[in-house]
Amino acid sequence: MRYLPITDADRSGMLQAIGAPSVEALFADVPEGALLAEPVDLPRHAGEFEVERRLSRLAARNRAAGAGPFFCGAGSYRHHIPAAVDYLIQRGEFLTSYTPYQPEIAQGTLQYLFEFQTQVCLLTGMEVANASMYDGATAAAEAVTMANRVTRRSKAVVSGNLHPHYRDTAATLARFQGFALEAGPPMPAGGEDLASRIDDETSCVVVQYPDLFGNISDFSALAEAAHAKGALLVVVVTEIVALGALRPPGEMGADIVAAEGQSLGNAMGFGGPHLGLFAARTRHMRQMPGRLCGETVDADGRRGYVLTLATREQHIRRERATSNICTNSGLCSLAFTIHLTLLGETGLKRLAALNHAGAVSLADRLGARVVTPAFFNEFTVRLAGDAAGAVEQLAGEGILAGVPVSRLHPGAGLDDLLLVAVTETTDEEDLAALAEALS
Amino acid sequence: MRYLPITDADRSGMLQAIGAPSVEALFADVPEGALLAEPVDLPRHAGEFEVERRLSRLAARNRAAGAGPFFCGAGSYRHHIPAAVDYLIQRGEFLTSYTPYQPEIAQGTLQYLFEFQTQVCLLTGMEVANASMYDGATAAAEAVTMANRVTRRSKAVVSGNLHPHYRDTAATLARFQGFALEAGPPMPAGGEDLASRIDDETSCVVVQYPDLFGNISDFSALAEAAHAKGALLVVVVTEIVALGALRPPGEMGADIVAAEGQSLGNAMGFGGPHLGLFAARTRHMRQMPGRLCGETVDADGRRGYVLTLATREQHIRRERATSNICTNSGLCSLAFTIHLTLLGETGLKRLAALNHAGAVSLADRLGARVVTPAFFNEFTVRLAGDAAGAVEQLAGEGILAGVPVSRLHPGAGLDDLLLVAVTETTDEEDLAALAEALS
Amino acid sequence: MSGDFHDTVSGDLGLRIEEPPIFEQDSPGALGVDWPETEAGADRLGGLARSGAIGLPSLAEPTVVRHYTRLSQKNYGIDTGLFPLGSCTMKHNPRLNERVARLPGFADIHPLQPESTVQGALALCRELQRWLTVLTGMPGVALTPGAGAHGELCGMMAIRAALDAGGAANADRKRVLVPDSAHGTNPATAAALGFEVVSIPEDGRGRVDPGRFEALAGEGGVAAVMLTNPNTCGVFENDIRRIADAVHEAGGYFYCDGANFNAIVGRVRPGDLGVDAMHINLHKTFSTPHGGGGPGSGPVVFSEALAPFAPVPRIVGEDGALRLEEANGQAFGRMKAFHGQMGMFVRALAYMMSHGADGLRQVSGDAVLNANYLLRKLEDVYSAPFAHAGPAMHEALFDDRALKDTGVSTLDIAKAMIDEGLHPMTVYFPLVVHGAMLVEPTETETRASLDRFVAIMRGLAERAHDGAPLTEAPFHAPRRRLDETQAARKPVLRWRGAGE
Amino acid sequence: MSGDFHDTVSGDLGLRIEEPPIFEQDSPGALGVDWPETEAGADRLGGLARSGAIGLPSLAEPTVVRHYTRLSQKNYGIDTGLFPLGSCTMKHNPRLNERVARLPGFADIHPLQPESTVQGALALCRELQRWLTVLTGMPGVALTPGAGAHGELCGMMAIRAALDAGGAANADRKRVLVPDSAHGTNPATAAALGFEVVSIPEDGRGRVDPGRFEALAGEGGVAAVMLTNPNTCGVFENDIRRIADAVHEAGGYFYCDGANFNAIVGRVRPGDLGVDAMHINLHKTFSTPHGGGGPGSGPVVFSEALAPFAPVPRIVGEDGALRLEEANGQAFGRMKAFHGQMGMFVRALAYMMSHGADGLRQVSGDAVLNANYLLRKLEDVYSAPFAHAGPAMHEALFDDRALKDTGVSTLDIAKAMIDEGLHPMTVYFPLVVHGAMLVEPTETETRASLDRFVAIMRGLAERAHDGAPLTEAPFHAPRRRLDETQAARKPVLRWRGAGE
Ligand SMILES: Cc1ncc(COP(=O)(O)O)c(C=O)c1O
Ligand SMILES: Cc1ncc(COP(=O)(O)O)c(C=O)c1O
Repeated sequence: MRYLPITDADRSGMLQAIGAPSVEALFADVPEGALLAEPVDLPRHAGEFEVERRLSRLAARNRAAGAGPFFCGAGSYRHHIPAAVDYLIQRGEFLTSYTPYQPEIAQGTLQYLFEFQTQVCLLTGMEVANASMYDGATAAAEAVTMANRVTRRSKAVVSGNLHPHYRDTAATLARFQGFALEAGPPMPAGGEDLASRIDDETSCVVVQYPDLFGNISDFSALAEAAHAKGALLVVVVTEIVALGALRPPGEMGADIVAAEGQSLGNAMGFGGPHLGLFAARTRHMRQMPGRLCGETVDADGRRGYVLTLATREQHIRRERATSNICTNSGLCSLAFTIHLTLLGETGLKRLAALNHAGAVSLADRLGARVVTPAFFNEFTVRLAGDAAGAVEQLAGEGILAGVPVSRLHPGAGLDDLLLVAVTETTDEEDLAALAEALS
Repeated sequence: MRYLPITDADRSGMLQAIGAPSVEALFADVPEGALLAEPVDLPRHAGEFEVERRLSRLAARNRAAGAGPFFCGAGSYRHHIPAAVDYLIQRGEFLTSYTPYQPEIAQGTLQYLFEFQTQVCLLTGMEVANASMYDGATAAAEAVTMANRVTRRSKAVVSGNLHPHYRDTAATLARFQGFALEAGPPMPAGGEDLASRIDDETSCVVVQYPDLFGNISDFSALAEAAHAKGALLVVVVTEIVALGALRPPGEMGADIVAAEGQSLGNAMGFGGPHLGLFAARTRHMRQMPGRLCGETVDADGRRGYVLTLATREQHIRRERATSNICTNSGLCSLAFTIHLTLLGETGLKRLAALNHAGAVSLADRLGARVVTPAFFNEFTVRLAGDAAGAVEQLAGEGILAGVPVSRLHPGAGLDDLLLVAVTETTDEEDLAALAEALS
Repeated sequence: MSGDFHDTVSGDLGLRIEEPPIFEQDSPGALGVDWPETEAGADRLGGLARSGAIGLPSLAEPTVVRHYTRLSQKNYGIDTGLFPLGSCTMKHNPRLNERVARLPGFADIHPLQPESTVQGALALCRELQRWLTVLTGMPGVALTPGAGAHGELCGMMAIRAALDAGGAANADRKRVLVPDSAHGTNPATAAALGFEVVSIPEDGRGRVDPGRFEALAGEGGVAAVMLTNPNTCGVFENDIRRIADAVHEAGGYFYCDGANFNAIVGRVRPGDLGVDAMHINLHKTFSTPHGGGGPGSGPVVFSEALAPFAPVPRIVGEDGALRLEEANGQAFGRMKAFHGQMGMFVRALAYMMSHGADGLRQVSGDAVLNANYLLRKLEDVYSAPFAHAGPAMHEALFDDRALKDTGVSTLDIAKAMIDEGLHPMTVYFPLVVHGAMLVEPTETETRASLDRFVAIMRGLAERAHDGAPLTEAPFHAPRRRLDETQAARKPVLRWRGAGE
Repeated sequence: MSGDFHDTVSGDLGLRIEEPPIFEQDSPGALGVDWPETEAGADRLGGLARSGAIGLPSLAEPTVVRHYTRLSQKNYGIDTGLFPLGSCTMKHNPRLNERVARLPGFADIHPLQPESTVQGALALCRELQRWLTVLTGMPGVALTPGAGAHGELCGMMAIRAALDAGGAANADRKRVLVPDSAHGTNPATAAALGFEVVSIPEDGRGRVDPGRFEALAGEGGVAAVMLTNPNTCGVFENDIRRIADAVHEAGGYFYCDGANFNAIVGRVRPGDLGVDAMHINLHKTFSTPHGGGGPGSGPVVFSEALAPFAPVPRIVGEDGALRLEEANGQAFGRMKAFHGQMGMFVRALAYMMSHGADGLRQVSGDAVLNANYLLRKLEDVYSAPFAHAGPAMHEALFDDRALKDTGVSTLDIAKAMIDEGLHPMTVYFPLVVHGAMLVEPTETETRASLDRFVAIMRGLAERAHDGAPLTEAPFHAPRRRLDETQAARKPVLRWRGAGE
């Protein structure tokens, strides 16, 4: 088998060297009867050509977004990824390395993490960022538990316009950690009053920016209201490209930003792996979850980087850790960092402007059916009938028209709403096709 | 523009530093009127997404071999290339390096060339191999000119079953170098008498193994006949995988082997870049064309590699060089070497056996219509009518049925002959489809 | 001119080139991508347009490619050499898997596309579940967890949910028994879910003493045991059935940390040993790349008892009409935004199909053989605390007793290994062993590579005894030892300006 | 223990790891691919089956991946750093081009598929021809040549064919005038085709003296001039029109070596200067990767006069019904098995489309600016023989006069640059300059990179004058200086056995 270099001759020589009669003998500690004498009932090994052929056939049974007009968003976005990104992240020295616990031979990983943390701070307007979480939803859930720790309170007030999967991820943790999570009903056109729901028990208010329906709102007043009650403001971002065009949450008084970073450098990939971004204020640094990379010097006085403040983490602090996270989204953060470095200041702004312009162009065509007053690259459209049905039908015609709200809020009476996202990969023909199809 | 890092600010600062008023001023030596004031009439720059989209559309107008049953050969073969090959050759340290003229920082290139040369020797049964030529056809042409130099004669006797494109490539050189090239007529079922055409003027006999029609023959007697007259035997191989199953030319007395190495590690790519292999006897080493990599030691006595015997080459010997070749097929030879290293002794033999078994299986189905008595993975089939027409029609049905002989030998009265090649990528269904289609 | 000819003008040394952060290479006006400027038009940003600079640096593509290429060259990966990081299973990462994961039919699909348009993806998930089920002998599989620790959360939540479903009496079941040798994620997970962590001391054989365990379990209030098997001391818990029985008898569940599944894959099914839930690190046993820290994937397999509590989304229905079930009354909840680490599923399945049942069996056999080979070849120079207690599994555990009088510590050996072209093993874990060195060669090393490792390790031991300055190592890496104390005392976690 | 703590047990140094040839890693029984064994059956090999071992080593995939990864780490590429190899145009190689070249519609098609199934490929070739035609102002394009030297053959064969077509009187036209400064391929090409090479001496300004040229051309029997422009001394032949006229007047043709087209692309059309044939190294000007020595691609553009003689195959017909013309009465013949380096065409076209007419103009402008910048910043410490003779084009040429009394040669400077993390420039070429150093930064370097280069080069000059041991450099590369004499005296061109 091509991945297994030990030959029969090696095996017998090594067994002899260690004085063992057989490989099976090394499994002597396995209880009676539990050691299988034969291979399990699964296919035998297969060559590369065969495996690729079989998997390609499975892949061919999916409709790739690139095959036609495509408008899905709601937490995962189709952006163009420069070829250099994919080449660089596949370099074995990055791809096949481990968490940089031996910094002397992991400066490559550590330095990009340092760059990544800085970029996340710049984008979000925050002071400190960690080296990534699994995805936006788990980052948001961790933000709530962090707020609980910081405030020593245990009630989170959650916007009804937070992505329901994010809400559920946090609610699941709430159930088992025993804190309260109060989520409001969805309000597709915005206008939610969250400030009034904050009280002295509230650890944090969680809002999304842009929200599930695409709305963008200024949370400065909400931040003040929260802070007045000693609560934190957690801002969730599911489309990080938006921050190339929008005021950053840090400028609005956010205490924690939990975001999905997939849009930069990472494919949609059916929803994973994605990239959780986590940024906060320096004063709460020691309550943050996840890894942090810091600058230092080596024995010769040269600048270098290490993982630091590990006393927050499970491998040092164990049951008193700020989170149990260990493996994070390392390589996805590298992809993010390279993509954002390629974009740079101007590139990101242009990219964001293109996204917005495309969405505006579509909204202009759809006119009054657009429910969302202000938006970035995604908004909500009210259809005449059932959105899920319309999406299914259009899929048959080769158009992936977006995400029906009912898929995320089933039974909430929002079945006629459709979320449509436009990115730089959507062209004029695509826009025309959707406008036509929805008319 | 994304590839051009000099900014406007850089430009003006640098112009100032060198005391030039403008970039245009640096072109002062261009004659009056020849310096264009405006960009030429071509499209303006385009982003990556746009370029990829446009080229993908062109690509989509070609029928990829992987899209259905495929049987083309005749000098370019579809083999499976392990994923590791394509990853490794894209590593920037290989891809973006130059000819290893600075050996201290090119040991990577040099060592694989040394491995490559050794592998080519082993496969062909020859004593010395160079670091590659452009393709099999140019290698064959260079073999003839080398034979002319070695023998100080100027007439090449060429098999009628040599690939006509190879023959023409050599004939073109013959025309301009002023030597004779006598090619016989094609003999699809083999049985050519070449020995009788060798005389005291003959510098070499050129044969192909397997030949254009797929025939394999023992050239030992021919080699003896050639040597008896002081001529060399040049053996051309267009399907290098064949040498995993067949007696190597070196064992039959070949003096030079000129081969196409594309089959290992390299895509068909519409015919290029391919990989010319060139192997010979040590006694003729100094008459070889192309680069040679040799082993040596460094100032600390450690083993290392350099380009050597450069006094044969154009950059040293100029008009007295053995060839004018400079850039060769470096990265293709790396792909070849990695693929062959992955295959190893057993893998190559199994691969060759699979190819042959597939071809035999197809030949068994086609029965008496097969013209070629002994073959490796390609043979000639006699159709009831015009092969080119049949191929065109089957292409419409999604089967690329092979290469009609008339494409290579137009007007030679061989219009009913079809060359079909079978490799490890051809499966049972493909074989059945072709057998059915041709019946 | 410097008197030392090793010195260079630039400070760079041949192919070892220093590379400053991107922020110090800012070249305003340079572009690394070519998106056109948008025609000015009315925006619909509701007055929330960003004003002012973000502060991102501008670099052209060539500069960026060179930058990250150079950074990569300061890293050590499996592709560089032996990476014997115990508990991490740093095995070969096949490139085939990278290729298939990038097929547009897998990479370029959206998690919320109509299910009718992703039947191949759902079928792939099903197929992965089938392989995991057969290999573990456990009927349920939750695919969503993002990594091992996330899998632990998933498993322990299912246990909590099952306990809660068992009635109000179970509300007091809060004790989770965890061996001292456990990975930090185990106690961290249990604590994060409100469990009380009860530690089980190591028994001198690197294992849990079954009698002791029964006593602890008998003290009541037991929710679960979290046990790694093969365990982090590198041995198989031979009393695992007694332990399983004891925890079940006590009304609790058996969570197995499957990080070390590589030692037994294809040979032992955890389901046959009484396990109720186990996460599988696809990024260990099934070779999805570690990627410098992630992403991973941590599917959890469940026993019949726990399977009903698995989180949503779940894949239901028949091939060709597969669906995602997003809500289920018994499901304990949701772990993540979407359906899991699809990119890792493709890679792991490609790995499994490549090996097949026969190859996977060889994986565990060779992994265990290699570890035992190293153990026996080194135990005379590095003390091996549990070498007496039966064969090792896929790791060889050493400690620093043998170095006692040399002044050389486990850390020093690790750093000296760096100079030798090796990646160090896992050090100071498990905590139950002083100066632990946990060596996991994996099955993808050649015997020649193992022999080289042995020769180097023996040489380093000898040098340690000879007084070589190993405490100053490494000398030859891109950096000498880094000052971790300074990093933690005055944290600099982002770039602030040139020339600090 | 060795007294030198820089020494290691293994001999490896951190990330610098020695790697023996594959033949010394043979492990019989190991497999790197999994092809099944074929069922025994009658073969149809006509008794010519290979008997006995081929002698290839057996390695598993992990070993192979590591081997070539490590080899790559001993190389310097453009991705590593500045690669100022004069005459070679080592510019950035965009990854986009690698991606599109691998589209199955380009990579997985056969050269002899029915033309109806490759219309996109043929259209791409046409499009490439269009770009080359517009950029050069020359109407004909032969795509087949495999590299620059092959293009030279192509161009010179076309010239010979045109001369021959001009009548029997031309049979005596055998003289090809070639400047002394020409690249070796020029005289080698001419000689290979039976031409007589007549050398044109350099005129003290790094150029051809037009009067001298006219005299040479007037001596009769002239077939052609082969001129590189911008030339290999790094300057533009400002009398190019007089030269063209003179050769035409003499009844010969003007072959231009287009290796340096990067200096003028988008700004000057060789067709406007009287050129009859010119090869274009797609692997220089149009950035297809050099790949450690190849493959390249050397299309040739032709004037009206020569275009009819272009080789087959040619692309004819209209879009949608494009065809390959494989025979043509006027064509001088065939160069290669198939239609050219398609993989390189795709890359080059992607490069051209990415830059556009505006970007290509910037390419030449910045390339020339960068070279002049280096020339001016270094001419006080490295002598620059033609710095007085007008602006440089895209290369800055220095010589070793300024090092005369230091004992340090051009070669030593080159080797010292290796220690500094730079790739050396082209050395000892062109031959007309003693100890030539031909520096071509290309347009894809930042100003910071150029400034770093300047600082290092100035530092090295200073060290040379201070007596630093540059003659022993490099110290920090994977190897010290290699013994080329031994290599040539006792050639070892293939692996013969372990431990020599
Ligand atoms: C024994 C053990 N358990 C759990 C984990 C956590 O797994 P992950 O890093 O995938 O979250 C690890 C990872 O190193 C481990 O070694
Ligand atoms: C001036 C000049 N002419 C011709 C050539 C030959 O080109 P190629 O190497 O592509 O054959 C070169 C290559 O270095 C060159 O620099």
